[in-house]
Amino acid sequence: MRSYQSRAAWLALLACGCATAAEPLQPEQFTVETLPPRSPHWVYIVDDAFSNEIDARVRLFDGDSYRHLGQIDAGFSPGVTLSPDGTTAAVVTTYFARGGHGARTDVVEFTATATLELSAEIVLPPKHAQAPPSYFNLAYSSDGRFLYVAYITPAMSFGVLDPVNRKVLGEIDTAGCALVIASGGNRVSSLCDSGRLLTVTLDDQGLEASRALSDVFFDADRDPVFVQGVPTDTGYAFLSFLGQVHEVDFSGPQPVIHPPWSLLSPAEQGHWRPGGAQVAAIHRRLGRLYVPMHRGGEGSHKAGGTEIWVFDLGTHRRIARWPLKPLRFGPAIAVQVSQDAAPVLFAAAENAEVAVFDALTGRLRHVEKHLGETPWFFMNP
Amino acid sequence: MRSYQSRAAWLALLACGCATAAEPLQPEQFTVETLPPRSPHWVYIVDDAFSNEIDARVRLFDGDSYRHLGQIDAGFSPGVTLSPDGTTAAVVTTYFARGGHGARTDVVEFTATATLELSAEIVLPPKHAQAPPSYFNLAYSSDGRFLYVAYITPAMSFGVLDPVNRKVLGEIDTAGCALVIASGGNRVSSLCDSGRLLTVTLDDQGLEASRALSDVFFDADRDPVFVQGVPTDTGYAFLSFLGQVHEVDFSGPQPVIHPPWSLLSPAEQGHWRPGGAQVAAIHRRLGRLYVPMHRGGEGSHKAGGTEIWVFDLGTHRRIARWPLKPLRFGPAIAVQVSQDAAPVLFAAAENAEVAVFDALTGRLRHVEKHLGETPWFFMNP
Amino acid sequence: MHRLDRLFEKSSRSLAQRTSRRGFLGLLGQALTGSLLLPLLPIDRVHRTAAAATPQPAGAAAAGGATKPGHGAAIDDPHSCEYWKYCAIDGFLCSCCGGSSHSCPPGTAMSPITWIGTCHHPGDGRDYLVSYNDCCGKTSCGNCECNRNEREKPLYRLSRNNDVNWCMANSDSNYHCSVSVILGLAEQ
Amino acid sequence: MHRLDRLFEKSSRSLAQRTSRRGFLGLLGQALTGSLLLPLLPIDRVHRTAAAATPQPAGAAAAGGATKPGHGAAIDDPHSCEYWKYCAIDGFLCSCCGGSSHSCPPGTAMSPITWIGTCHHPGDGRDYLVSYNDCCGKTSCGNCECNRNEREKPLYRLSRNNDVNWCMANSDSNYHCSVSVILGLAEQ
Repeated sequence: MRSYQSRAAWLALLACGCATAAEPLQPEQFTVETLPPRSPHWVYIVDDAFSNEIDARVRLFDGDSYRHLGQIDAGFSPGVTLSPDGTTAAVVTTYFARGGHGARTDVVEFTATATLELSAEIVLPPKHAQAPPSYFNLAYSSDGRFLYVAYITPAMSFGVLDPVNRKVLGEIDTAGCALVIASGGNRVSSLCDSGRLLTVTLDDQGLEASRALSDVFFDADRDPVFVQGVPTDTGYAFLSFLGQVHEVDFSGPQPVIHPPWSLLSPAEQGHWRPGGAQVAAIHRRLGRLYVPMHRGGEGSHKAGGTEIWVFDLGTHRRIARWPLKPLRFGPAIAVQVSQDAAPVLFAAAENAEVAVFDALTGRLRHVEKHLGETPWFFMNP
Repeated sequence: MRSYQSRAAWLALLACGCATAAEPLQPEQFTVETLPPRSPHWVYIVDDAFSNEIDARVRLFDGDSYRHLGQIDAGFSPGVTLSPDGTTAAVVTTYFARGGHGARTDVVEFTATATLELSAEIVLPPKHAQAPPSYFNLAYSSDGRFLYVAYITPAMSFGVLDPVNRKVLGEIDTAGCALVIASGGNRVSSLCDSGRLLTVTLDDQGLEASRALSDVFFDADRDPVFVQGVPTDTGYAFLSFLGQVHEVDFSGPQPVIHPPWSLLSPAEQGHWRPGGAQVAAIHRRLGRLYVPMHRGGEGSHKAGGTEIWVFDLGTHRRIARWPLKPLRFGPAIAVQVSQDAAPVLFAAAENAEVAVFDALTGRLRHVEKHLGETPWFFMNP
Repeated sequence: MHRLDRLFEKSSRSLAQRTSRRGFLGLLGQALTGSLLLPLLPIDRVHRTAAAATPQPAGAAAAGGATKPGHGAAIDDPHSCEYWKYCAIDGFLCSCCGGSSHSCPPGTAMSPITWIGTCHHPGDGRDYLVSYNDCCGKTSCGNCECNRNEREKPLYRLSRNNDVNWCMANSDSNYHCSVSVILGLAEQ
Repeated sequence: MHRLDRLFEKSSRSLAQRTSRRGFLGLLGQALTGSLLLPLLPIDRVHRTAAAATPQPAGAAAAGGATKPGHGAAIDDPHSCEYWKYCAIDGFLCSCCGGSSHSCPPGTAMSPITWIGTCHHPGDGRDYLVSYNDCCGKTSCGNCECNRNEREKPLYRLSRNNDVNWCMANSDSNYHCSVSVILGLAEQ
């Protein structure tokens, strides 16, 4: 980095008190930056840029240096995912022929994560679910052979894509069940209003081979689950509005739903709730669950957390409670945790501040002001 | 407005202390709002939305009610103008095939000012000048027959369009002179680095009939003029960085350049300067010139004014000086004045606040917070 | 109107898959009675959620423009996020964008599909069924962002969800702002 | 490189209309000496403006991200708007967008055309000729907005103007952020 060389040169000059140095600065060579090897402390931040919603973007941010590393354009109301091998970021989005108006084109764009260069696109039927970011708007099969896109027209279905040969293979109706929860090489589950999971199994051509409904595991009237599932070792955990945790094992041919447990003691029930846009994060190896919690009631399920509560996934016991107000941060509407042995916890506030914590101790390391405009979703590299 | 009816109903209820009214509220009928007859106190605000530059828009704002009346999409780095009869707003802009990237399409879009509905478009060569808004990025001939678009590729030229038949008629090279200052039915002048005006006269087909250069009237090295000319009765006034006022009469076959006069007394020279994005406004009938002024030096020509100075165009005397800091507003980077007998002065600050003043007394009437993101240019209706 | 017809057909078909025909037609009839220009409602199970409303907007977020949370008369001010009818709105208030609480700004188009809320009107103590429609076809208004979620449900109950772009099926489908339209009294 | 060739041709032609060939080739030679990957410079009259610089950034505007105006070491901090090389920059600092003071962020492309400034380096008391290039092909970075205008000129002197989109001639011509590249010592 030449800038550091020149800084050193200047400091040397200041030290000697010379008015004019013997050697002038050399001409600089213009370059395009390359990314360093990826770090577990990087994070992809989906910034919906809600006040300029056609101009969403994914920001790559380093939780150690607190520097922006780069950006991927993301159009209008995008879904974002990474390929299983981490080499490709896929964005499903909508573009209008004339910026903020005109004919709609839906497209999946592929960007090489090593260079942040666009590599390919697949044009879709204009059906992609224009909904807030989650893991389930767009998802790869575990072998990277299929890419699934959630559709809402408002009828619900999903598209099956071949990302290697850049083709749309087909569309599968989900009978009113929402989003794409990918598992294995050929399974897609969706969340149903009936409180069940619909699981469609595909054949080798990406066509429907079979479908099955799970048992009812939540009640959409009394205590709906957030669609923002959180990756676990074997599947996803779904939190409910009232603080139940439904862990679902997606590693077998059909999802296995574990008995729910509660984030709340009997005394806390009815007072504290989870909420926000990305409602929890899990460190899979440590078995720790991080949840922004707030005092609220009916209708507060998108309110951010005034505290972050930390749970042990094995014992279901709360092991820490980190109030954010004393740190002059928050409420926290989105959280993510890195998956390494010295993990950092990222949290976003409604005012677009992003905090970086030591995920083991809760110590606040840094607050980045204005990390985009509406940072609603974090993804690990 | 049903909302006022329901407010009245509720107030009546509160007054009588009833818990439940006899008659429930009636179902509402969904409508699309129509604009009231236009008011001289309306203003079109060009909001470049610089942090989301593909999403610029023109906001229509009422300087009496302080309400937003509507919006026109404006794409990337737009030029905006109104047809001579006021019925049409024209926007020249760039759209990219994929939101923030992809193939560039330049287009002029026409919107009916009475309904704010798009009525037509003309696709251009991808050459429109992607520069800050001014009166000279896009301009109609006085009879509305031609529409001129400033081109920069970086070679400078302009396009001649037929807005009635929606065609591009041709392109005229301006030999390094910039922008389109329209006058009469068939003349386009441009500002040259040599300190002259180039004036191209068109024939009936919109082709070049002749061209002429004016005398030198400014020195681009020592004291360049801002390209943000201000409409006068007979043409435009161009302010210079150091505060000279060059009034140019464009009503004849060739521009007539009046001897310059100074905004500054000898004691003020070298201390105070005009600056900003829209550097002055003129009330044509009253002959008043409003200029945001700041204390600055080399490089401060885009700094906003900490005071607004008011001049009499007939006597060239300063008749008022309105400091903005005591009003907790500013610095002002753009100004406009309505052209009626009870005029209001609009001023925009860098933080996107817009102030509305009584243009006769300087009394602050209102400050609108967050009027868009980067309100850089005001146009009267 | 061809497009509306097609939409209606599509909505009807997809709804038939997951709700009783009676529920859908019942609501449709109710809405038709109340409104001449009727938003099409891909709604099921609205009868379930007509419970008593909590008047305070828990977790309401407000930003920009004329929105003044905490203002005394805010609950009766259509330019405020706390206006009673906005109990499940999410987006920019059209009343701050050139429209009103129930009319779209000039040059935009109403979304024929919509989500539904039930709001308590403190003025008369009644609960009203409210249709939240998006106004479409211009880029984001950006004024008076307001996010309230009383009885709002996740995406899998789409008719009660305010997260999705309800302009999705318009020919010009960009989202500009949101309105609230009284459909009638909520069933008690 | 075909596009670069065409641009070069176009620039040469348009420049020939308004500046002496000697001036242009002189600068070109100077720049070629200093830099392997050379931005194409549609510049005239640079020799006129190599006057002594005023070190304080009059009228500098700074917003967002890591920009900290008024910071003591800011004049030597490439993440600050007050960095000495940024004396005529207008836009988002690429150093806050994944690039550095003189390199574009990953996945963007340099603009081959550019504007030129002359900045005083307080470290050695010398004036340097600086090329401000835009990085292109992604949507606005939005971080560290910085607007400084020492010796900046209006649009009719394009080679010294920082208002125009210098990505205009790129195949992917959206503006992302701006860099500053030392070309060499300014002629005294």
